Amino acid sequence: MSIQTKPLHSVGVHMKRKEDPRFIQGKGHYIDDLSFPGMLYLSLVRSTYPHAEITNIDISEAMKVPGVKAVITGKDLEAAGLGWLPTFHGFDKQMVLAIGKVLFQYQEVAAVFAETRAAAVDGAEAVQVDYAPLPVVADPFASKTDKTLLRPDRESKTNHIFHWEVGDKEGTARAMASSPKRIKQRLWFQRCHPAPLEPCGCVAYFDTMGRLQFHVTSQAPHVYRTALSLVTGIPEDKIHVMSPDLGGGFGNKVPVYPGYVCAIVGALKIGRPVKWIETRTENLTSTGFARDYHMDVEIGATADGKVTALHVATTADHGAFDAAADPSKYPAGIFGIVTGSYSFPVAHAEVDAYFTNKAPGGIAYRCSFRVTEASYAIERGMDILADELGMDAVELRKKNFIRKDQFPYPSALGFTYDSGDYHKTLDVALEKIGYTGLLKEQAEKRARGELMGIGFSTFTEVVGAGPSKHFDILGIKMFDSAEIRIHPTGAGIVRTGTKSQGQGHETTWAQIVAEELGLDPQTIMVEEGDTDTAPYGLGTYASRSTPVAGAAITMAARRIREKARKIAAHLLEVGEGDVEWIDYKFQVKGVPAKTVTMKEVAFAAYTNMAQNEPGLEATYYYDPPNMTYPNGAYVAVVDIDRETGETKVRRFVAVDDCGVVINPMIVEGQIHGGLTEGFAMAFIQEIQYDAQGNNLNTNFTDYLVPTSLETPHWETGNTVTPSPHHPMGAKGVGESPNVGSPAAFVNAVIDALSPLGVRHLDMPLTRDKVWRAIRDAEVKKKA
Amino acid sequence: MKVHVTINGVNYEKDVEPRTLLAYFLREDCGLTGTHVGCDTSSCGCCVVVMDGTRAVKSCTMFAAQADGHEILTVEGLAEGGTLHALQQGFWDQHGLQCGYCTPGMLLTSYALLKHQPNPSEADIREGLSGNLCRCTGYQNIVKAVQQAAGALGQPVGTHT
Amino acid sequence: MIPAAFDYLRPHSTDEAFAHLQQHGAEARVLAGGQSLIPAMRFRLARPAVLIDINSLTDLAHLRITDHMLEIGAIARDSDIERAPWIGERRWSLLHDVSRLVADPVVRQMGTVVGSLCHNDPAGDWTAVALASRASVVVRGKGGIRRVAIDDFLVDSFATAVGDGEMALGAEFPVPDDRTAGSYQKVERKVGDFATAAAAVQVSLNADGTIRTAGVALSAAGACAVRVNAAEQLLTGQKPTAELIRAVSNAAWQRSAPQADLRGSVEFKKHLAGVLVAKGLRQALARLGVQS
Amino acid sequence: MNLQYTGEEKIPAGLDTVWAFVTDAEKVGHCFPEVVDVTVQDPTHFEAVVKVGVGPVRGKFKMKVELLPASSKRRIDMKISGGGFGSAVDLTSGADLVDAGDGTTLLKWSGQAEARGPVAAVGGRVLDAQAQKLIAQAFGNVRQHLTV
Repeated sequence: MSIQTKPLHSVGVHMKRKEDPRFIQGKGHYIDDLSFPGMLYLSLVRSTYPHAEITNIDISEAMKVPGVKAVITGKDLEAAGLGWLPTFHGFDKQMVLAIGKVLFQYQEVAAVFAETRAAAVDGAEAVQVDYAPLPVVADPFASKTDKTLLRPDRESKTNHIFHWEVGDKEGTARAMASSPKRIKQRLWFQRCHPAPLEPCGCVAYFDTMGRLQFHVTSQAPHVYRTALSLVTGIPEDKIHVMSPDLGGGFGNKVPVYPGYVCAIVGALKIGRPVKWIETRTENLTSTGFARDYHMDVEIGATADGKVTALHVATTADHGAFDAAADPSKYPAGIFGIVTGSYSFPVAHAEVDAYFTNKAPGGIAYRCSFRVTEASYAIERGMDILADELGMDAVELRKKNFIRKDQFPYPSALGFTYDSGDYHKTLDVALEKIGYTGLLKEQAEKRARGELMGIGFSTFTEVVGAGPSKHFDILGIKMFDSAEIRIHPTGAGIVRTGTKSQGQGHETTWAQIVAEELGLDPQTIMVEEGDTDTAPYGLGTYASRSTPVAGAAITMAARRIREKARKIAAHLLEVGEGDVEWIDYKFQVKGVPAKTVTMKEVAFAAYTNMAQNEPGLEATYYYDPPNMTYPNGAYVAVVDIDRETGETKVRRFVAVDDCGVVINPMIVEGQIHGGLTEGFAMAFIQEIQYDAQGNNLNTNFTDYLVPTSLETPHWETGNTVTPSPHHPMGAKGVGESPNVGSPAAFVNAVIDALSPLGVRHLDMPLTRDKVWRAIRDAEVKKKA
Repeated sequence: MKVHVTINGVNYEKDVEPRTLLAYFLREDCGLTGTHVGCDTSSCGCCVVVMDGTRAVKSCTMFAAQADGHEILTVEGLAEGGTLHALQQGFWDQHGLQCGYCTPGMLLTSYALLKHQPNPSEADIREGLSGNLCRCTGYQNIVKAVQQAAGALGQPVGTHT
Repeated sequence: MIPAAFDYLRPHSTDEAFAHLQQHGAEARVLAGGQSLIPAMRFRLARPAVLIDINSLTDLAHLRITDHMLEIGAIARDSDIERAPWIGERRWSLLHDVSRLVADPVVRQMGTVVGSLCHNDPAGDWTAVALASRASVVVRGKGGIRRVAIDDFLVDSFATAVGDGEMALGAEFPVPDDRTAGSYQKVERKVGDFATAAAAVQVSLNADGTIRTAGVALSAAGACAVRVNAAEQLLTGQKPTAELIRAVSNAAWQRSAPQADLRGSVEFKKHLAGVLVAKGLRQALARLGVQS
Repeated sequence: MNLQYTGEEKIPAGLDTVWAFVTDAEKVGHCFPEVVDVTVQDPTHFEAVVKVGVGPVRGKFKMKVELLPASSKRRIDMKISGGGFGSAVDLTSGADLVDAGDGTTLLKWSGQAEARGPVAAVGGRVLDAQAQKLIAQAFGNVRQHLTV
């Protein structure tokens, strides 16, 4: 459809964001902006040891600090039945404040409530905790031996949390054994942290009616309400959760953290509002890490490069508690997408998770539950296979892509891919980057000994969790919802169970409603995050907002349209069957001159509705029939300085296919941001622990977020293969660039180093690491 | 101790503890919550304000007492008479923000940058903003936003070279 | 994080500041730019009982070039150097380079050169530059004002010749002659990071193209920034050649005794010391029109 | 982070004199540099408060010390755990005493420090310098005490 025939079109439009005026004027409302009369501040005492018995906690000095009102410890909470908090994954629990022992460095040990922010910190500093150190388990491979049992509180006396597997084990082994070509490589996707610029925080108080008013940085406010009710025993109607503007989330703001529980307990105990705001150090050391998967990837292929089998065995480091916010039936998330964009006849994937003395987490960091790890595994694996076969990485990919005519495609690991045109998407990327020219340049440079690399990632994601038959969190099915009310003047409000953290829902949702109802998106208000007003939803993460809530909005709008049709029929004085929706108006069939607009219908819905039910509202709970499968073709071009090990990303082309695009400006912005995070993980970002269990990256001087100077210039493009089952054909995009790009960067660096015989390096590809690889290769060559 | 600070043209006189950081003074004592705090190490730049008209400073790495007798410009003071500042307009037009948390700091750093370099190149902007972190945008649209603002601000007085 | 409580004093003359320092001794810290001190205070690693804010001492804000000296007052900001009208002159190229690589562009608008020298971080930038420039620091103590050559000023990690109750009033960098150029080479993980390795190089040529004087120093190469004496000796009186640069680079590698940390291994940092000195030397010479 | 140091002191006193000194909690306690207070609990356990001052890091550091003498080998080990600044530092130090003839004794020491919390993360480089000094000076002071 062209613009001429769609005068009111809203979808596909580069519309400026409706939320921006408040943000650019400093009028956003973030958690720490909230203040209530009599509000106290909470500061947490944290463990200096990664594994130790707590022999004594002395709060007497803290209580003497001016302004300190109360100090609580794990024992106090245990006595109140609040010692432990169930994790979202549902199969484990975590200490709110340490009871008996600490299991990771920076674990919450005591909570200090005081009149001012400074007094709370003074108080926390004055709490004296004595520890008796215990042996530290700092890596999952050491954990396997069960030499030191970390969680004696659990029924099963082992550090092994779970074994999960999917696919045909024997079939894969057989196919692998008979494959003429095989590669096997261990890949470690290092521990990372989402580190949104706004840390986590909350303000809790009980109002005059005894109702908990809980303002919290939450990507999933409804789930919080239910979880809090289950943990505290407060009836769910007595809990009001409000998630204000969020300064980024990226998965960090999905789990419920001990600080939140402490704030609520403090508010109850002292009878005053309590605010808790994480410091950056607390954010990086105790809340929601991501990744930390050690993946043994094995691919079988024919001599001419047709893949025959895939096997991936993963050792996962889950830290001290299994706090991965995964759907109940998916302890390893949706790792089964590891067959990627390729037609594997048979595959087998398995994950074994272990406890260690590290912070809990395993959250989906800008990623649909372990899809980033899976994508990285297969995209690195394909490059290693290409190297083994002596085949061009592009040719190998094209040879094994799922073809356009194979969709809907049943994957070897049980997914039904909805749609895609992988060959086309890759061709667009090759054209944009000028692949032929680059190959020529690379050959010339190699002849001169220069290190230039071209790296690809042609990934497929699985997002939009998810169909109720498979997906739930704490038993709650992963549907999402929308409620739309159209007011008499044709303005309206849409409320959803999702929660924007910068994705621009206030704009995108208004565009969907406007598109479906022929209204002005500027007059459609979007409200999220308030559990008293929004319909129940599972929240925003795992790229599920557009696939699930976006669909719910579309369906709710269509319900309104159906109701409006009745009123339109009344206004047009024809039968309902004679009214059709054309060009964003109701029209008498075959009579283009006889029309009414939705605005007119809206007014009539309140003033002249005849025998129809007054009002113009609808609610829709959308249970997606399938996941969506966004995909893309990314190409990175790098130059490496032999002397300093520095990698310069000279170009990066990202061609994404996320189905129908609602707001291209927002989609492009999401891609820029996700690529930047992928770049960070590939080159500089990691949470490291030393052998003694000390966290080494505790603030932004060592957990490195790239600046405008290091960040490459991004070139974007897209192809559109609509999702056949989504009402608008959209697939979701927020996470694609973060999922797809790490492999492209690493593949480019390894391609650059391949003439030296380097086959693999784990992320992050620091200068030191790259330089060492070059030097070792040179030493080896001389020897 | 007493401090007098002129913020966005308004005089504030407050009694504070010496250890009060300027960022918290602005946010909690003066109610100007547009200035944000994102780290403890002077790394993120969410807290940047402009001091005495041309100097961008990280207000979390400065005590309120140090602002005594000085003029501070915060994000709340950028728009004039209901008209957005060219930088605010640029950030809006170019999609230079997503979650908005880094935006006030980005705006104020850019403000000082344009005072010293009215016609910055892309490289100048990328360098000038490298003390401010953004986790959402990948900076590309922020650069465009500053370029737009530089163009808009430069127009009435002709071209700078 | 919030610093521990302290008493705040804001003197309006150096005499007053000095009197405060005399009174409070080791309990007091001088607050200039505060860009290292305040973060340390926020983590409560630093908890001075008294903070003496010298930012009102406008007579220490100068950036002045006399016949022989560039005088940098104690509260002159890094950005003042970065934006100085003369910073584009070839002779100041070492200062030009470093003034764009210290910390980040916002921190530079508050941070000071003298504060950075007094902090004496082993991976600081100005310390190496001061060594290569043969700068000195003006210190006021009980016995009056004294000038301390930078080599004597840098005592140990985070320790300088400024004793308790004393204060640094400024730094003095000799004005290089016309046939001088320098270069500051820094490898950092990202903007705002301390150096993984860094090299400061400054050379002055004789009319015949031989090197009259040379300054070569390294940062992140020991307890504090170090002068590479051997490199300076190798260069002095010589015509620059590829072999000479190789020898100088090797001397830098030898001299570097870094600590391994998250920025890199000892091996890598040592390697970089050699690479960066060679790069810096080549760039300084190129700035003088000498290809090597 | 984990840091290791070694060194030696030549002491103008006989092996037995030195041994008696280094196994006396009270005496060892007062050998720590900048020591403010020593509280002896029993012959092998004491607490010491030392003043720390490196660059911007200044304050008092409380340390618990355990002496582990092995008289047959003439080796003394020391376990020191300290706290302050919201951090913890564990030091282990050992010294072998060797008769160097002429009534002198060679004290060969080694030390290892492990820091946790903000001290390690933020002040690692500060701490390194400090821990090394603390141990080196403590043994230096042993020599000094026995020289007078």
